[in-house]
Amino acid sequence: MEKIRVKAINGVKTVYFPVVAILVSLLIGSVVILATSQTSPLVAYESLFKGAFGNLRAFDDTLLKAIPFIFTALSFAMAKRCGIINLGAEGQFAIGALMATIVGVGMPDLPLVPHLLLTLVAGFIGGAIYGLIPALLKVQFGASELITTIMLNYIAKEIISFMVNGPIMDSASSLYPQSAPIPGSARLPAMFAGMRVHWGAIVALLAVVFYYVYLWKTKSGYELRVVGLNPNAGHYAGMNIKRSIIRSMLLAGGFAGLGGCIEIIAVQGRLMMTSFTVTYGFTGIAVALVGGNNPIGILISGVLFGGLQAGALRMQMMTDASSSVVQVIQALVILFIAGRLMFRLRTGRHLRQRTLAVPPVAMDERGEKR
Amino acid sequence: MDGLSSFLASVLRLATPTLLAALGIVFSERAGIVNIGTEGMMLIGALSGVMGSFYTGSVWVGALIAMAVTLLFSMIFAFFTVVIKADQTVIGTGMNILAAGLTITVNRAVFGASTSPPKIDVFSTVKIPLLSEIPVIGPALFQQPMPVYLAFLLVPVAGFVMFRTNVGLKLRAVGENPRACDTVGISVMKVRFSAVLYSGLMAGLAGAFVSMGQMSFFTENMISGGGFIAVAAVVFGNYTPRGVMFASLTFGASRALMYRLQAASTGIPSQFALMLPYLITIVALCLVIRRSNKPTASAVPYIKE
Amino acid sequence: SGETATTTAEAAPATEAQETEAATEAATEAEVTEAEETEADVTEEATEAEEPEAEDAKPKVALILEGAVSDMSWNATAYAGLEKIEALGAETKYVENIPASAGADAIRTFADEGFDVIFMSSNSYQDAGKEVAAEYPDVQFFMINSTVTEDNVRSFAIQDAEQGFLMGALAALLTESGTVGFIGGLPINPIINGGKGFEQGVKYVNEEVEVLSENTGNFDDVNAAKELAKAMIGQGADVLSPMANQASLGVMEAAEEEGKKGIGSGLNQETLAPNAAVVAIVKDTSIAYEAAYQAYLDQDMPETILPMGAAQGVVYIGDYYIDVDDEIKAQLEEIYEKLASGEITIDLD
Amino acid sequence: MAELLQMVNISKHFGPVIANSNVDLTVKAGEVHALLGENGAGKSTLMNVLYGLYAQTEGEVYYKGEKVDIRTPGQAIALGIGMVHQHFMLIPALSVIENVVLGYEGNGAVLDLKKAARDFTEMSRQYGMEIDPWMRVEQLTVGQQQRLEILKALYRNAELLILDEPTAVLTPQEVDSLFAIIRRLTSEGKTIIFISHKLAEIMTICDRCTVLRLGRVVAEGMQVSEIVDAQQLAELMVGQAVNLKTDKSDATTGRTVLQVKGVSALNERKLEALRDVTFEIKAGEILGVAGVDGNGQSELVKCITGLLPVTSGSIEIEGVECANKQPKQILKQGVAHIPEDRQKMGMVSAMNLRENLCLMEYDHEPYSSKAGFLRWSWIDKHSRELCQRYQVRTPGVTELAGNLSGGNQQKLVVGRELDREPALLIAVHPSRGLDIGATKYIQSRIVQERDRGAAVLLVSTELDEVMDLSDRILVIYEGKVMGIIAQKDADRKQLGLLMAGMRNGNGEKSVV
Ligand SMILES: Nc1ncnc2c1ncn2[C@@H]1O[C@H](COP(=O)(O)OP(=O)(O)OP(=O)(O)O)[C@@H](O)[C@H]1O
Ligand SMILES: Nc1ncnc2c1ncn2[C@@H]1O[C@H](COP(=O)(O)OP(=O)(O)OP(=O)(O)O)[C@@H](O)[C@H]1O
Ligand SMILES: [Mg+2]
Ligand SMILES: [Mg+2]
Repeated sequence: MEKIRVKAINGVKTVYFPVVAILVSLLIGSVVILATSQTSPLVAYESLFKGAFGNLRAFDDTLLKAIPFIFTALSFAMAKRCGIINLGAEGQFAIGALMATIVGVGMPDLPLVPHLLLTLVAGFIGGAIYGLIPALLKVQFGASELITTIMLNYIAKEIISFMVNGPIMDSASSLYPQSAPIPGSARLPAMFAGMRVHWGAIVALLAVVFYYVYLWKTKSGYELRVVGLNPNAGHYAGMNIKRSIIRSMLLAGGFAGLGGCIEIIAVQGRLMMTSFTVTYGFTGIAVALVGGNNPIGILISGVLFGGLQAGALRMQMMTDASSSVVQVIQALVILFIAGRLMFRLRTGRHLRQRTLAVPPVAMDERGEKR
Repeated sequence: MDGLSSFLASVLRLATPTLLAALGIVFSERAGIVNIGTEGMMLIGALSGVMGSFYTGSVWVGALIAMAVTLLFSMIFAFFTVVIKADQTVIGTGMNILAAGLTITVNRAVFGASTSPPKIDVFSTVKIPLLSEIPVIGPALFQQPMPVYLAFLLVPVAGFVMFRTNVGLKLRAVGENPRACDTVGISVMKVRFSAVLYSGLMAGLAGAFVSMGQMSFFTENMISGGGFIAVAAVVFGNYTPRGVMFASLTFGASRALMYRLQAASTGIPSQFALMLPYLITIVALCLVIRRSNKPTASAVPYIKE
Repeated sequence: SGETATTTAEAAPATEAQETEAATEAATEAEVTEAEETEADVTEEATEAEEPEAEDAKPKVALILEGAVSDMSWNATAYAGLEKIEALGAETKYVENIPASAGADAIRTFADEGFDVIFMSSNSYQDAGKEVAAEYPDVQFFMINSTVTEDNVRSFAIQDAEQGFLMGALAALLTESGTVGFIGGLPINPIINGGKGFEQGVKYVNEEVEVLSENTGNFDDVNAAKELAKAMIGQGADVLSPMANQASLGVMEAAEEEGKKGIGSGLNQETLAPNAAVVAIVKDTSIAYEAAYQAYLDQDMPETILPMGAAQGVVYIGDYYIDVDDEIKAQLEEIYEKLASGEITIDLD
Repeated sequence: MAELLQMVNISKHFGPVIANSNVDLTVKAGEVHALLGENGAGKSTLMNVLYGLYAQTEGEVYYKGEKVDIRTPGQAIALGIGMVHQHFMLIPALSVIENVVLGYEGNGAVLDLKKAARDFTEMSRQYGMEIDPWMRVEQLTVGQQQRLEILKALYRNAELLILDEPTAVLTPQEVDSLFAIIRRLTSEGKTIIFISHKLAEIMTICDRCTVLRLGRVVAEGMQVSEIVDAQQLAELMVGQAVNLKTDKSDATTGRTVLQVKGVSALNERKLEALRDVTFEIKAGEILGVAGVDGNGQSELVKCITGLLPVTSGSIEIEGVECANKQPKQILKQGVAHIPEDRQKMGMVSAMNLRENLCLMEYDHEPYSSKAGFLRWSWIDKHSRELCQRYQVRTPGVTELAGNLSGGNQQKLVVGRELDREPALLIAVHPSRGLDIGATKYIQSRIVQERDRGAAVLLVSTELDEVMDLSDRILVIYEGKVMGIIAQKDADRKQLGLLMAGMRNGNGEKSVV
């Protein structure tokens, strides 16, 4: 009986907190809208919602935008599970995209399946190598990954800029700083006719499943989590801490790289100077953390952020709220979702203690039980 | 000014906003709060400083307003991270987006979207008598706007506060083991909250220096990564004010070097020159091997019971 | 129910415009009694209700921007173009900061909402635009700096290189030190072409003048532009030309502080650099937008890529902010004419 | 004597876990009041409620006759309540003196650490618990940290001092001096609440006691003098008869399992910690290591387990050279290790019991498959069994290890290690923080392991434990082996002298 009650409370809680959080952020956002535009907040929010989940096309869009976020979120989460703060998903994403472009454009004569696979692998490896660098610097020199990953993001941006302005610049059509288009044999097609969501969604789902199975079902993933939570205990249990760190960053970088690869071969079609104006990496961090670094959480929050992105676009287009106001509302949603536990004050004391005493780890347990 | 002198002057100019912001962050970091939101706070400081200077006609009043406004803004960060105990990285990221949106909205509302920026009072160069007469280093080091001197004078002060005072001890302890602090009657929340506010205050000043010391106007997203660099300077500087100063100078020097390499038209693609500061940082970080002062409870919210 | 609400929302801004007009009319008829006024209001409301239908007659024009309208350059002039189009009697709408990856969504949304003409302000949208255009044969698309021409797609090519050429020529005419500098922002197509034009412009005037040309890699970082400018001045440059959207301001400020000259690539920089700013060589894409729209109205659109440069009046020399030798002015004017007539061509390979 | 403290009807729930249920506790001024109970009975929880760390679910607290609502430790300190926590509340990165003055009301705005250090040194000398005030706490041994915790509370002049298992890692001498301190404090009118699992200590120092069982009071304010023996007390705590005997037959030794030859090593501070240590352990014997905490025991264990490099010498386990090998290789030789600091090393607090119980063996069958997958269903079943066998009190195997009571955490670690049927068992303070019943059980399990044929290295500051369990006793002083004595030849006095670095009982300090 008690179990059922707790389950019920937990169920209500998982829905209750984010919903209240979003409502409050929209409430505050409406003040901003009223102050800065002629649009009624209700109309603005309607377009926000419609743009995200209003109809099939909107939802299609939301899913499309969620895919890269899910990959970068997995990247952050994978490293975090091993105690590494990977702020470098941004750069790993870009390098993955670069590698995929090189393989995609560079071997145009391959048949579809091998070419596509090769391109995906290239994207993964590109990101993995770029994730390996901070890991090696950390275990060899003790260089804080917090800084090296940020620095590598800036470096990646310059690498991309250099590549599309030179070595891989598309010489066929014109001299724009962009690569040649990815040939059809290396492109991930849409899943359904008339929709844009592509097979990358399935790759993302598989990546999430891999993340879950690897961390909670395999020895190697278990090692990684132990090292992340208590390296002393890991050492004591005979685990190789350096190797765990390297492994986690290889996977983390690989996830991000795969995301970058898919964004290019399924959505953007070619690598451009401006391919990464969306902050895929940093949004991924928010997605991972809002999702509690756990697989289902990342999926849900990835879709939420995808929707936020899609809806924001529509809101900007359909109302006279400017893009900066839309930005403000997006920020408010992030703040309140991340701070959703504040609404616990309204619920029973019992609930409050549970949520406080057992923060994200409760989700781990749920993961294992299945 | 000869080449060396202008190089040194450029290093100081470039290092100052990083140093000012980092001198704030080093306190919040020591208290266990990673303030990724510095970028946004500096943006807020940059705009509110310009508005303050524009309406009052005094750059100093503008700077004070920038500090006050950013302090208020950082309260949001403090509230979410310290009171609500939400994840610091997410809140920081959210704050950056919020600040970008707010500053653009307000700037356009006040000054218009596409006009030339208004003329405002800015920090003027202050020559230090005698010292500025020294050849080479005189004009480089002692002909700078006030906030440059202020930033470097604050370094020993911050070091003293952090390592020699009761407040400093509490601060460092809270970042290491908040629970232990709780058991000796220290209010972890109060310490962390104030540390965040202080870092906001300094980020405000840093932002105001960018828009009114380095520049004389506000443009959208003008901080462009400066806040992240300041956070990096704190880690690179191993969480001490003195270290932060060296880190800021290293960053400043590598950027000044980069601009000179670019301007020298060496034929190297500009992208490689632009990578240089980041590469230098990474290499420097690898060469400096030492015990890290990173607080144990860094980024870990303190949840009682 | 969602659909209806949106329609109302779209109608709202237009209705307000109508209201202000009505208010002005009312003000001129000063002697209307209160009762009549109320009556007038009622009638007005009645007409308003019918307006959505009448509104359909107005062409709806949308603009998709990759950057912010406040960048004082590329996007700002595009936005100015949209305003000109509005003045031609169109209902307009714009979105800013749309990354390439969201281009397709933006285009589709506008097309679905019944826009008749959609402008894409960057070549980043080329692939997306081409793809989506095929789905909406009734919508007219204009792409800037692209190479696509289809039944319902026209492209025009902004001659950034001509702008750069003029800046370079003027810089070469003005320099005393024999070194001039060009500072670009993000190395995207317009900027790179501008840089190439600049170099050729300099050499056209004087083979001896040394050119320093670099990009800051970024349009936001004013300080980077300023420091780079200072470093160039350290290398001996005495005339600087920025092409870095809002970051250009940093270059002008550096020139002002160091007592050198700056040639603007956008208007309104004299307040910031009263002594340094010489003139703005303007690349006023708004003219291009307006011309394109006019061509659409006239249904006169040849199936070629429309160049938009000196010949079309898109690139022009602004008013001089400071005193410049008349001879130099004349020389520059001559070069301008030659560019417009095609006598001077710029090699972009 | 007046009643200083009254806790009335206190209940404390952690979600579904009821740690305290309608507990009453009355403490009189000037007494030493023992709080007793099995592991997980709710002692620490009750004290944390008193100290303002936990908010009680219900109940009231009266202090000096007045109702008080203590919500933060700050308020408790202001009332004159001090507490030494079961798990250290120290800041490893700071120096000893910084830890001492941290949060102290008497500090000036600018710290005068030199003066504070002088005062502190004088005080610690008085109490016979000297610690270098300038040392970083992370460099202290567990025992030194415990002393520091006590000194920290004394520095604040608490009137009511709560000591939550302060003696768990103290040497007998240190316990004696602690008792001297306690007596002095009570003579000064101060009041002590004393939590311990060691009956002898309670009998020696306490006036009255309150016994908790499963979160409820089973005996309130009972005179300690009324307690007949350990058996009675154990039964009171557990509620049924308990076997407190450790059966131990003579050792039948076999092959040499561990051979340590001429091992020297530096500690983490790069100071010489082990000097030319040589000994061996055969299968089927227990070698106890006696020594004052901090004389190289930790380093010895770390060297054998591969956690610390040796500078010279050899360590052979089962005939395989293991000096400076990876911990994993050493574990493969069949080494089990109960570490000195369970929270820092022995377990992962943020993982649940199941995950903690497979920490050492996760990488082979039956814990995981050849393909590299963990077998959770098997681990789950196995964990339940282990919890049952070692009486780990927990709501379930998916409870976080960090939420267990201190003693239960210890049982978790000990149970896991004992269950591995090792060739070499290294047990450091195995019964630290365990209640009487559990201690006896663990001790008999260690003996069982010996009888099964394991070689056992037992390190304990508890001289009784070493003397009871060991077949031979090695005395270590300043990293040097002072001598190895057979159990039957050992007497406390001689051991005590050796532990103090004196050979042959002639009071001469041996040269090391
Ligand atoms: N008054 C001060 N002003 C500026 N910096 C100071 C001051 N006091 C200490 N520092 C800096 O802070 C650092 C830490 O000081 P502290 O006295 O705590 O030494 P520590 O604990 O041994 O730390 P570390 O070994 O990392 O230097 C010193 O390395 C020094 O650079
Ligand atoms: N923060 C917490 N969250 C959940 N359960 C807890 C928490 N703290 C303690 N408990 C549970 O409360 C019960 C009482 O724990 P407590 O620490 O008070 O025991 P104890 O009597 O001090 O035992 P020991 O002698 O082993 O230290 C235990 O079952 C423990 O698992
Ligand atoms: Mg306890
Ligand atoms: Mg306990």
